Amino acid sequence: ADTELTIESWRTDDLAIWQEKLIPAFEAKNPGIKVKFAPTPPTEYDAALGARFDAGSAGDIITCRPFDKSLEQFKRGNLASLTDLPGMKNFSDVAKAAWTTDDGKDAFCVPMASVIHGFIYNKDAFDKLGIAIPTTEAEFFAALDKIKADGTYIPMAMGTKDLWEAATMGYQNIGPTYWKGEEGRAKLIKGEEKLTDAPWVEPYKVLLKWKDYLGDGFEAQTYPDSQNLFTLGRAAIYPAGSWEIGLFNTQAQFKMGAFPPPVKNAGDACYISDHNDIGAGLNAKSKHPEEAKKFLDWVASPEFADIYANALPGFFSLNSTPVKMQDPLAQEFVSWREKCKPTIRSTYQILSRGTPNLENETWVESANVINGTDTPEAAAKKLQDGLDSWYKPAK
Amino acid sequence: MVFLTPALLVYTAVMILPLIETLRLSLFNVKDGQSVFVGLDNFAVLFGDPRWAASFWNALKNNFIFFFIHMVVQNPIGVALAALLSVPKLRFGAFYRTALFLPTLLSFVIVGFIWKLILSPIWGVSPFLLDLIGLKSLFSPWLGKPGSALIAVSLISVWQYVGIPMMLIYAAMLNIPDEVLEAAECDGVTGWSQFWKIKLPLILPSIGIISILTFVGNFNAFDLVYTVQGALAGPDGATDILGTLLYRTFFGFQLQIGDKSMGATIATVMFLIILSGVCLYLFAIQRRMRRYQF
Amino acid sequence: MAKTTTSPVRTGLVHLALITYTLIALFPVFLTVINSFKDRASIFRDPLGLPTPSVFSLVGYETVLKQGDFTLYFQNSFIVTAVSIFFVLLFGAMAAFALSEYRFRGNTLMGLYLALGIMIPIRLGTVAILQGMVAAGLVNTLTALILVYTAQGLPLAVFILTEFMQTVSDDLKNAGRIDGLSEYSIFFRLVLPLIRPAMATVAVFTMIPIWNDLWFPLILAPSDATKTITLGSQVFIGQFVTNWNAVLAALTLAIVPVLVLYLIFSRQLIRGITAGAVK
Amino acid sequence: MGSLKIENIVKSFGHVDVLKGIDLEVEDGEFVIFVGPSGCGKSTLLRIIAGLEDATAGEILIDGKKVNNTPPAKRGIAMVFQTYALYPHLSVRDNMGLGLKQAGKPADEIKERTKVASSMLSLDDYLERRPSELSGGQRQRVAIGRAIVREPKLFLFDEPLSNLDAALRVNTRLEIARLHRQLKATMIYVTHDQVEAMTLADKIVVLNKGKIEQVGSPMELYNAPQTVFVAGFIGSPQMNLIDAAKLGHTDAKTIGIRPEHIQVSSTSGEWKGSVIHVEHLGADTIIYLQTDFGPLTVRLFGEHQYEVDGILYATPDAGRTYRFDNEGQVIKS
Amino acid sequence: MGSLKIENIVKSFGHVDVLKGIDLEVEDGEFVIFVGPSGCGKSTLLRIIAGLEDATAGEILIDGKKVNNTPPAKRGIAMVFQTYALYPHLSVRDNMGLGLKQAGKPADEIKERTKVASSMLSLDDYLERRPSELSGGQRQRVAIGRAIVREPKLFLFDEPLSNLDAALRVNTRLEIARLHRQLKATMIYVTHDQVEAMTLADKIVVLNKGKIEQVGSPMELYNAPQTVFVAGFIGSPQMNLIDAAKLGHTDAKTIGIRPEHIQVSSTSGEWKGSVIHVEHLGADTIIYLQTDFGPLTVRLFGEHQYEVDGILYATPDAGRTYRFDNEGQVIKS
Ligand SMILES: Nc1ncnc2c1ncn2[C@@H]1O[C@H](COP(=O)(O)OP(=O)(O)OP(=O)(O)O)[C@@H](O)[C@H]1O
Ligand SMILES: Nc1ncnc2c1ncn2[C@@H]1O[C@H](COP(=O)(O)OP(=O)(O)OP(=O)(O)O)[C@@H](O)[C@H]1O
Ligand SMILES: [Mg+2]
Ligand SMILES: [Mg+2]
Repeated sequence: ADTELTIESWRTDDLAIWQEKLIPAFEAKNPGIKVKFAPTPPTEYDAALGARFDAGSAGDIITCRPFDKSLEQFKRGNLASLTDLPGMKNFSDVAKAAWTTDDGKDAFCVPMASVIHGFIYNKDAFDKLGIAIPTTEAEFFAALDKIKADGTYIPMAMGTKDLWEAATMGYQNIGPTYWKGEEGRAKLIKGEEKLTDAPWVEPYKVLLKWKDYLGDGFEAQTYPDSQNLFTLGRAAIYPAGSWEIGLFNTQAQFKMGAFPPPVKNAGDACYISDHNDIGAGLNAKSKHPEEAKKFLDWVASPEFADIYANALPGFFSLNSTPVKMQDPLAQEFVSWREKCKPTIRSTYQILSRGTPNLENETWVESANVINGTDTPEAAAKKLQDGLDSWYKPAK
Repeated sequence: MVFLTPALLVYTAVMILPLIETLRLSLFNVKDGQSVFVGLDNFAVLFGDPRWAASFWNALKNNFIFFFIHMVVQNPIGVALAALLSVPKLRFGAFYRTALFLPTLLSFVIVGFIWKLILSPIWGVSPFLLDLIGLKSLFSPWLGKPGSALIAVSLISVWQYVGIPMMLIYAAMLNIPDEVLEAAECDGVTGWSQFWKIKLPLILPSIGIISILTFVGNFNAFDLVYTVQGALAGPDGATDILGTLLYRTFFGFQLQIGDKSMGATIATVMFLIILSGVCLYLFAIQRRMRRYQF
Repeated sequence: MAKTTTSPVRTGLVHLALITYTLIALFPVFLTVINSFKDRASIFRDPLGLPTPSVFSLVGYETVLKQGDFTLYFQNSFIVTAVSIFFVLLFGAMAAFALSEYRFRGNTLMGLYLALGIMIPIRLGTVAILQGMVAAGLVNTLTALILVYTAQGLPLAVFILTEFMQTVSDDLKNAGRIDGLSEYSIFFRLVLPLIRPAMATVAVFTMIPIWNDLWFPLILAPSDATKTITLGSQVFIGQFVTNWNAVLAALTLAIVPVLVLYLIFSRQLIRGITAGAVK
Repeated sequence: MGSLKIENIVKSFGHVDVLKGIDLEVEDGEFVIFVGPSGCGKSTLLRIIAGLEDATAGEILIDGKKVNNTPPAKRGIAMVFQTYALYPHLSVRDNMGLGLKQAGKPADEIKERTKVASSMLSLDDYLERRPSELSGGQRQRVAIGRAIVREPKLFLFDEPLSNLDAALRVNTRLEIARLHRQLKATMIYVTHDQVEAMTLADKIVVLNKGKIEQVGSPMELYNAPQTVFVAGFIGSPQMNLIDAAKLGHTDAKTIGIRPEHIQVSSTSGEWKGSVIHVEHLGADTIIYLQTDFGPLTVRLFGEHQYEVDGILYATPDAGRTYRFDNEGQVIKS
Repeated sequence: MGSLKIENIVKSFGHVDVLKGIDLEVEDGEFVIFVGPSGCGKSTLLRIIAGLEDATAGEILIDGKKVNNTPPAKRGIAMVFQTYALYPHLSVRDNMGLGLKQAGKPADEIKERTKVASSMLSLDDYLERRPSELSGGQRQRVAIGRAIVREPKLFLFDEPLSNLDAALRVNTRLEIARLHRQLKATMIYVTHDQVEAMTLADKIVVLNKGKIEQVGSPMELYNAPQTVFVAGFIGSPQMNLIDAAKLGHTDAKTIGIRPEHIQVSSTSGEWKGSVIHVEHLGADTIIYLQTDFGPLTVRLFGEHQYEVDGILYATPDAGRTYRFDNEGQVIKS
């Protein structure tokens, strides 16, 4: 009889794509293996998956969160090592970084996609107001001022209610420019820089300035609110992640463009957050490891990358073989990889392993800064104190 | 005792044993990948470590506020509604009952979603409604402000759960024999004073029950805060209650990895808090409360 | 009590108060329902507007109903809820009877033991429960859910029913004893019918968390064949969803069945209002 | 101050007609007693007067004012319920005092009045008990006490003494009579006790199947019953009602003779009968005879010994027989 | 088959002693009536016999077997509660049939027996109603019906007729007497009604303040009361109890004369008194006199007219007076 593989995932939105495109493509090539995509709502995914692992009822293929979450599962023996999977050679070390042990010896998830931060803007609005794409911080705020003065549009669609918007779309979006991407991140991990140092506080100071350009009641504005605000054409600029592209394409009735985070001074090197987001791993206790590996190998193939990246514009393949994408906005985002230095989100690797959790704290403090609850300095201090309480950088 | 057996069996096997299994973890911790017995160390961490302690006390404080708001808003409204519903020969009684109970029937997912929309400054429903009564200036993004978020969330919870005290009290009021109320009518004890002097004393045990249920429910609450304010219970932890703290700790959140031991520790503390409340009720209050047979 | 001799003013005030609160209770639901029938732009532009023909749209419902086998999900939810309620009421009432009727040693302690369950979120026991179910081969069966919900509902049921059983007149039970009724018959024939309002109340209280639960279906029975409606419709309320048409439609659809269930029990409740004991 | 007028009151529960058109006038200060067989509608009528039940049709006027829509509390009444309806959560004292407290009477006065009522009803020892700790008769007394402390203009008593022992009943009856004289309140009183009815009432209302059979003073009803029903109902043991045909009378359908209006002799008399049963009540002796025309009850004063199956002759007192027609109406002679 | 023996039963509620050592023997098939003032412990004693209440001390034997620990259901009894305790959710029919159904009797038989009981109690029209739709008397009859359909060996009746009208009461009384003869069941019966007690009982037990005052046949109690309490309690109106000193007797504390054992004359007699009140009961007339030694009640057979304040002379029947000593015990002459 056919063996059936079950995929655990938090991507409920992708159900249709898996069922209609990806799975048929795989099954056509691999008779005898049936694949089932069984997503869990994202809010419950981690907890549910953890429980299933503990009780031994988790699916064969596990969709991997990046970095420590998956590393933890690997350490617990829930995820199998995939170092020897043939398809892994299709990925660069950077691509694999999110799912490799600290010492780099073991890889345990096949990288599927990364997301890039930047700003999506309402082209119609920019055209109407005669605003050019801002490249520097000054131009950026000049543009915001202009939009605000005009009054037709809310300059920027972002809320602090859900906290993570402020951290992810705000701090992690513009931050790399100030802390110099990977360079700063490495220093932070090594303990050579602290969150209270200027490169890490400055993004907060910039964020604080955003406050004036956000919509009324942004404190209670949720992420979907922000999305709707922008797609309904009421806001001009949207601090974005590339994953929005798919949805925005279907919902926005106007032309959109995108620009990377503006640099501080003209001519500075630009940095983008190009963050590994999704991988696929193997449940170490799967009853069908061979078939599952076959499947994972296929996930590592250019064929998969092609289908996936085009079906989900904004989720960029990490495969070394370049993927040709149809979507102009997606092309725009991915083109920044050429001119700017990519980095991953600063809090994701190593620094969020302890309690208090730096990522979570960053969410809270980013929102606090914009809300005015904390000054940038105070926020940074809180974060650093929290980090210090458990993190001892390896000297 | 035959009457107790089925309940005891199912309950013990499916509920108590798993929970004990979990609470047991509060005495263990993972050291070098091994689970070892650490005695009360976890508790020492929870209360001794300034960060843990700060989160815990913050959650506890918020929880008390949460509970307080329920006690002074939800239960009186519930009792009042029940009293109104039990007005004899009330027309449309069934309709009111269903309508008033509807929020309680809704899943917290729905409740959270709807109220976020209504209170959303973007959607504009509440500013619009306030405008209708000329109070637009009072509007503010309540859910996003540390000062008002907890109250707003509590009130949403009240809105949702007011049906529970209402139904319980209503059922209790139905139990009061008509003739006692008729006697009161003849005695001139009507309306308000009938409620205070006759009905209230007779439903007092039920009020005791709803108070303790509110207490237990509130100190276990989690879902609504979680859906409305997220697992971090923002802004700035202003709506963090024990339930959300426990959830984050036990199951992990985002990059935070679930810490079963500390989670179980918090759960144990919560359990002890609730247990002492319930014991207080069972042994001190309930025993003194008189019950009347009708 | 049969009388209309309350003054019209008083009656009016009663209705006024009730209507006011009814509006508060229903408004959000009303908002959800009307907006679920509108197109996206007007949901936003005019949230309070009724779905006039020009803005009428069923796109949300189309999206939702495409998504899965909702009849099956509904059926699953229904079975799980109904069976669990049955057991909760039966076992709960039996235990409550034992606690309220027989003053044995450790009576209060037993009551306390049975109440422990409402003091710790049962979610915490998930892993052990799941392990047990795996061992018993019950994963992805409705039985697993029924077991968990029965256990979960019992403490509250016992708690409430004990209180209500104490109001059943002793003389009545004694009359039954003298009539030669066994304790079982006294329980089933006398006590149960007399506390029907409380039973219905407990049924409703038990129903809500079961019907709305997302967690245990997710853990214990996530398969397509055993998915509950809450789990099925949860797909729309994920973190990345902005499709308000679909969300509102799903929410509206989720309100209907629970309302129907409630109406069933509340009919029981009305019928349960036999006049109180006699003399 | 407490007159009552009832006009054509009809009451139906669903399709059961319980009261079928009751007209009645009660004057201020009158003591009216309702009697009638169990289930004839006495309590229902009382409840309608109190305002606890709506009449299906008809009008109720208290002091000339229509009160159909006046709530019970505003009718100035006090009621003793057949089922007591005590407040289970209040002590005896508070059960009695609640109405006064509600009316805002000063604490002294409440205490004083409660005291008076409780000693009148021998309840002094029980003031702090709750109803569940009282015996049946004690509960009933509390119910009476609750009504009388309020001194309203109209009292409604529904079988208030049924659970009291003879001595207490006589005392309470006398107290109620005294109260009536003292307060000059109107009282409406339901009872099954003939002695109560005869001794207390200014006016007795005999109800039967939802209709008034006769209204009159006690002795009027005893001496001049209008219908065969009233004749049979008033007086205990019941009046002998004999098929007139069997006695050879053609001018009536039924002949009635009260048991106390028959003399017996072992030697001679109008009717011959054999003794089937003898009841010794101490002060009286009741003899049940079997005669040619059916059973005959005779009541004799004092103690008498008769053998069962012995032969006795009975003679009705002259002028003490009643004749009733086919419709049960009395035939005036 | 239904004998009962009670030995030194004591019952206390908290610190209230309600029964203070009751000894009693009831033979199989006997009809025993408990009388006594309200609150003296009659219901409590009955409930202890039924097993509904635990005795604080003492033993109960049914048919010679100690039953202190036997549950009510196993004692083979039927009981009519003073509070009726009908099942509110069952129709009259089911209220009566439940016990039989429980005993596994065939449906036919249940129907048959219910039928018999309901027609005996005139409840045929109400079989489908719920208790709340019945009048007080109807409810009481249902309670009686529920007990009698079961035909147990021991019946316990707690004031079963208190809410019935005179006619129905007489009938039901006769039915109960018939039932007693027919079933040869033992019956224990609490009542406040003198007539009931006198006519039904084989043996009357007079209780007072938790103790038995006297046990005896009705006429024994009437004619030979052992104590002043019994003398005063049995008979209505109450026996005249006169301070012996005021009459000039020194050999007794109290002199008792029943009202029916006094003759009056307007011209001469032993005692002179003025009429203070006259009650007309139809068959009797009660006259209240004020004499030198206090009030005196006289009961006359038939109707008599006397003016209030008129002077009357009263003469006690010879040999019909009772003398009681300081302890209230009768002095045998
Ligand atoms: N639960 C209780 N707690 C305290 N005292 C009680 C309780 N139940 C009854 N009593 C008292 O016990 C005494 C006897 O009560 P019981 O019901 O036996 O009286 P009874 O003779 O049946 O009177 P009645 O003729 O009025 O029905 C009464 O004085 C009553 O107040
Ligand atoms: N809710 C009801 N539904 C139907 N019938 C009812 C209802 N209440 C009372 N009845 C009937 O109405 C009739 C009159 O009842 P009511 O209580 O007035 O009688 P009553 O004269 O007080 O009798 P009793 O002397 O037995 O107390 C009875 O036959 C009773 O069965
Ligand atoms: Mg009545
Ligand atoms: Mg009694």
